Amino acid sequence: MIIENAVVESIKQLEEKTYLIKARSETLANSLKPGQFCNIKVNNSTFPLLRRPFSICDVENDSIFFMFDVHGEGTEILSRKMFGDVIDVLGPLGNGFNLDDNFDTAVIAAGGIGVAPFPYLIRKLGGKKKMISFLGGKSKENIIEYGLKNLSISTDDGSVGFHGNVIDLMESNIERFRNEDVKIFGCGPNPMLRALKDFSIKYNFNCEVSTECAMACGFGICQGCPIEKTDADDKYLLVCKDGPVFNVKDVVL
Amino acid sequence: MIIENAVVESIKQLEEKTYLIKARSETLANSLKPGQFCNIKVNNSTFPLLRRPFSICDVENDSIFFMFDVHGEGTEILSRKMFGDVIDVLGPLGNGFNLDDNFDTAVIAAGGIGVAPFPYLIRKLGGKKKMISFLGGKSKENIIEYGLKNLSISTDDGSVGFHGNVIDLMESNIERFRNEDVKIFGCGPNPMLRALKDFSIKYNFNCEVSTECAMACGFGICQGCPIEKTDADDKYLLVCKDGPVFNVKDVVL
Amino acid sequence: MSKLDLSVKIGNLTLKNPIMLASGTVGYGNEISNFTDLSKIGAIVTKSVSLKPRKGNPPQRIVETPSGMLNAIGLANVGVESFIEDKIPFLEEVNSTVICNIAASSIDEYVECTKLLTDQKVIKGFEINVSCPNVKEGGLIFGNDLNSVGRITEKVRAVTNKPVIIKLSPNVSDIHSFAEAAKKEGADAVSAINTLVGTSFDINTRRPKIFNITGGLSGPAIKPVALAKVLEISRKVDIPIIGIGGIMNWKDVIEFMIVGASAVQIGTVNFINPNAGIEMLEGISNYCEKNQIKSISELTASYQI
Amino acid sequence: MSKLDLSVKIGNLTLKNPIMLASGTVGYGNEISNFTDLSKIGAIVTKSVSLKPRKGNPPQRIVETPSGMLNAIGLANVGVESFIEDKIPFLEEVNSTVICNIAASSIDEYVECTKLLTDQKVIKGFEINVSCPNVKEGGLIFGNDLNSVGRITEKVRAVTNKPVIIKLSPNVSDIHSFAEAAKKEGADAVSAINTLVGTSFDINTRRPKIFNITGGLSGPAIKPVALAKVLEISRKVDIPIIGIGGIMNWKDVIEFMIVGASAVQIGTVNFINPNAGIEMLEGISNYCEKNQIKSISELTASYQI
Ligand SMILES: Cc1cc2nc3c(=O)[nH]c(=O)nc-3n(C[C@H](O)[C@H](O)[C@H](O)COP(=O)(O)OP(=O)(O)OC[C@H]3O[C@@H](n4cnc5c(N)ncnc54)[C@H](O)[C@@H]3O)c2cc1C
Ligand SMILES: Cc1cc2nc3c(=O)[nH]c(=O)nc-3n(C[C@H](O)[C@H](O)[C@H](O)COP(=O)(O)OP(=O)(O)OC[C@H]3O[C@@H](n4cnc5c(N)ncnc54)[C@H](O)[C@@H]3O)c2cc1C
Ligand SMILES: Cc1cc2nc3c(=O)[nH]c(=O)nc-3n(C[C@H](O)[C@H](O)[C@H](O)COP(=O)(O)O)c2cc1C
Ligand SMILES: Cc1cc2nc3c(=O)[nH]c(=O)nc-3n(C[C@H](O)[C@H](O)[C@H](O)COP(=O)(O)O)c2cc1C
Ligand code: FES
Ligand code: FES
Repeated sequence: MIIENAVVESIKQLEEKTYLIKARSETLANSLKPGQFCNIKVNNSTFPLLRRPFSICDVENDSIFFMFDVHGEGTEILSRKMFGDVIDVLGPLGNGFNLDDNFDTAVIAAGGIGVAPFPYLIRKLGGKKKMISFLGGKSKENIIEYGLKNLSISTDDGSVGFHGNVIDLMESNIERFRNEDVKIFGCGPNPMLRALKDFSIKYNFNCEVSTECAMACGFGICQGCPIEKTDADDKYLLVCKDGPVFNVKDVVL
Repeated sequence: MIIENAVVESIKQLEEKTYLIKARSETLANSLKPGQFCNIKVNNSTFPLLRRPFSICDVENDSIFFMFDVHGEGTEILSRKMFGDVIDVLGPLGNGFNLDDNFDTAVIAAGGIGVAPFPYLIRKLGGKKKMISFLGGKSKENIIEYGLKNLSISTDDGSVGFHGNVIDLMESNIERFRNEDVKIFGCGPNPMLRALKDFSIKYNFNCEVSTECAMACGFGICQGCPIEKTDADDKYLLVCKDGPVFNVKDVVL
Repeated sequence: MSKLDLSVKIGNLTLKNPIMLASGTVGYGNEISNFTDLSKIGAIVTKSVSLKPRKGNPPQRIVETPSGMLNAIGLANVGVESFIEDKIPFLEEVNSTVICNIAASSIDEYVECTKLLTDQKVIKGFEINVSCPNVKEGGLIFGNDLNSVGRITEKVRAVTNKPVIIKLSPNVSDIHSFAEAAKKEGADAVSAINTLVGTSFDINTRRPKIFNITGGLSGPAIKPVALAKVLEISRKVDIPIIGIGGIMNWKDVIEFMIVGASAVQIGTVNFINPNAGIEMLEGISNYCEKNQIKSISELTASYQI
Repeated sequence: MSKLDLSVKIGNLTLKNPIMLASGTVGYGNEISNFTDLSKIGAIVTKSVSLKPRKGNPPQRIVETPSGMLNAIGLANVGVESFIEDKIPFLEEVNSTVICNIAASSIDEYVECTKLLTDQKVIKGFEINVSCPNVKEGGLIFGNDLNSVGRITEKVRAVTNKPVIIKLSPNVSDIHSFAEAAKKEGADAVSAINTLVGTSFDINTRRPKIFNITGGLSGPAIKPVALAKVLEISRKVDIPIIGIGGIMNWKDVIEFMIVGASAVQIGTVNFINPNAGIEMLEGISNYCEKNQIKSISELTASYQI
């Protein structure tokens, strides 16, 4: 874990509220796993006070990509960074996806900005595994196809792709992967993750999800990010340290 | 008094820490007097919380100029504004210099960034009065000649101009204006203003100075900016409303 | 959808909307009326008025802090007499609902002030400042003492029929007891909170940045504390609360009402945007419409705990 | 110029420098040691340890506020036994000066914990947390009650020869009385301040953003309040003070020492820059050199009022 001053190489507005930032960060870029995240200080003022957590979206040589939605003031400031600006990045954080399991087909299930961690995952699995991606969003402008492969889309309002949520979309495509050695990788809002858990239990798929919650530190010193364990209630797991990626069987979503 | 969104037309770095910003602000630009100031919100966050007061440096058609030193976080943020950015300006504030007095020669006495209000004063007096300017600073990089006329310079370290402070410089030039109908206009740090007051009393010059102090509102509602009156001690004057320009005889500097 | 009712009741005082301008942050209305329409705001609370004029503290009186500011004005004000002569006519002219805030250094002075002012038509109620952190006498000596708050309420209550609001100090561990004491002695409402005691020093001179050594902390920095104090009173005492502390936008107004406020006061934000109060009205109206709220007062203490 | 002495004394405890890492903001040292050299910091104060392990509060536990944050962790910790077995070995290995912070829901539990830990070599002193705002029992019921603070100090004092530091609640009107009580019962020092009670609500759900309803406010927002509390104690009680609250950089450290602190603790800043403490050492050293200060302890209570 280190703190590195990453230098912005490019920033692109992918959709109305969605940005992709590429920043040169040699040491970090060479030590990241898909599913891990970094904690970014968007300026050096006391407001916003805390760092902001973002998944590793992709890595290319010595550069890291972050994909983010403008949500509040922190991400708003980030979206105004320009070429050459320096951003203060702390990472790598968390455990990342486990890619050593036995599986032939990676099924990606993403909701909205939950696509963020998958371009890097797909890059890492490239050539080794078969890949199918499902992406759901509220509406057209929440569908960010960047870096995804073999993609099916759903929107709540039907403005593009399947009309419905992403889990229904997966159900309706179930025959494409039902009989394969599948591992599902999910990321998105909590209600979606809960539905994904039910779905994967129903079909007995191995499934890991990247979870989100409010964080103060991101690396285990504040105890601010508890998540309930399935099998024991004497203590919580920490999303930042024990996660953010969990097997759906291990945690109460 | 209004609040106007001024649009940055240019920003120039005049010296290491000194910037000149030009912003289009139609309504304000057409209602300003030399010596008045505006109160600027440098961003729309809660940090920095308060507006920052700046003298009107100059006015050109529908645009206002502000000249400022980077001092803390507020001015730092201001210095990073770019062409097209919008800045939130409240003004015009305060009373400005009184130009209706009887005088033939305007003597300007400025210390450091205290030059800020004078380009506009000089523009307004142009052609009507004789002008002599004295400008002192700690060192070379604190000497901003922008907009000044008929200028003599002093620096504390002697790196440029007269070696000494600006009042000494004026003393040594006293014969140039001693026998004229003089009005002195001063602006600079408090110790300089105190010395200027002594100087003008000694030679019996009419002298107005633009003062500075911490302000919360800038227009008379917080009572945060008291200044002692010379002739009565039952109440304070307010720098923002009754000043910032005072005749040196009226206030305790 | 039927028209939204923004009016609120504080005891038998009805305000056209829940947004009031806080004492000490709008003077007596003159200057701020350049920026905002005082007839449209719920109420204006005057700068604390004392029996005699007060010069206030020497400079420096204010200092900025992270997301907040300290002030030690020291109750600089024109005194009752000049308030009546020079200030009230303007307030009448602009047709604003006026709450007169009173400060004093003795119980008698509170009573005397209230008596002198109670017949002024434009004054619709009194806010009794027992919680100024910046004066030697009065101020927190009263505000942090349960007994004094009770006594002051009782005596002021006896000399006016107009609504009496007690403005509470947050610098105590059990603000609800103070609200309880005010209620018991006949207060119509309490205001919470006044500023928190704080300080700031210059590390080069090692002197306090404000002449008075300590000052009162206001602004968004204190909002979480203010909300907790309002909630504490709301859960324990049945008295209307006017929520104050760090309100910057319409969302903050709603948040204060949810935790228990019947109305709110905005202070520091006036220095930054002197029309903020009026602008908040639009935001709260939209919120109510979106949430099918017919009367804003439904929000008061509507917390889900 | 002779070498600058950064060491400070707190009672009979000597620290190599005045910067300590605050309880609850560095766990038991493991994770933060990835970023900072624990052997170089004045001291590390452990997360509050209680007799039995505590699960802590359900999520959500934290929320950001303007220049601050609220937390309601609820004293989640491993308990004394696991602390001794699993955490102490690491702290010994990295050669850090350890102050063990103890939390409890009864006076007996404080005593029991201290007894079990007093023989641990690596522990150089105890900080007694009587001021956690986030637990039902213990916490502020003790911390806001003068009598309890006295009793707890007395009882803990009786079972250890190591320095005893009482960590005070700021949620009171007269913190100096609590410092006085701690002193009278034999405390070596007081820490000031713990967090201020605050809250934050979601205006759409009308629910508190944190499960525990209220939380403790920390960060730069509270610095002015913390400074005022330290100054208050410093002017009225003769006891070493450890200053805490919103320290973000070396200037804040100096400011706390000037108003009366013998040492300081840094909390929230560790989440943002986990090497902040070490970085502050350079700043305070330069300041001392520039101001011809030979021993940093000269700064303590050097205010010019
Ligand atoms: C492990 C992890 C990975 C993430 N990866 C991404 C990503 O790749 N792309 C992306 O767009 N977003 C991601 N998020 C969410 C992102 O961190 C928030 O959108 C961001 O912090 C919002 O900051 P703000 O200042 O714009 O919003 P504000 O609402 O102003 O933030 C206020 C506070 O709430 C916290 N907060 C707000 N929303 C969230 C959230 N959803 N999760 C956690 N904390 C939140 C902020 O950190 C801050 O402390 C991730 C969150 C976590 C925990
Ligand atoms: C009437 C008036 C006119 C001014 N005109 C100019 C000008 O034309 N050019 C220029 O460079 N500066 C001018 N100043 C000073 C300028 O306002 C401050 O330098 C600026 O506010 C510093 O803000 P900051 O955030 O960079 O510094 P910080 O030190 O971070 O500010 C902290 C707080 O202190 C206040 N403050 C700091 N320095 C001063 C100061 N010297 N006077 C008043 N308040 C201060 C700030 O407003 C803020 O509230 C003027 C001040 C006044 C009162
Ligand atoms: C500069 C200033 C002066 C104040 N003067 C008074 C006063 O005279 N009487 C009073 O009751 N409160 C006074 N207050 C307190 C405010 O009315 C209000 O309670 C406090 O500022 C918190 O609200 P805010 O965070 O919205 O500013 C003053 C506050 C400020 C900032
Ligand atoms: C997340 C968090 C957890 C904390 N846990 C404890 C604790 O267990 N025991 C304790 O005495 N103080 C605890 N504190 C209080 C801090 O030690 C410190 O007193 C407070 O945060 C103020 O300092 P700061 O503004 O530098 O953070 C905690 C603070 C935070 C932010
Ligand atoms: S965010 Fe601090 S422990 Fe997880
Ligand atoms: S700055 Fe507010 S009255 Fe002058």
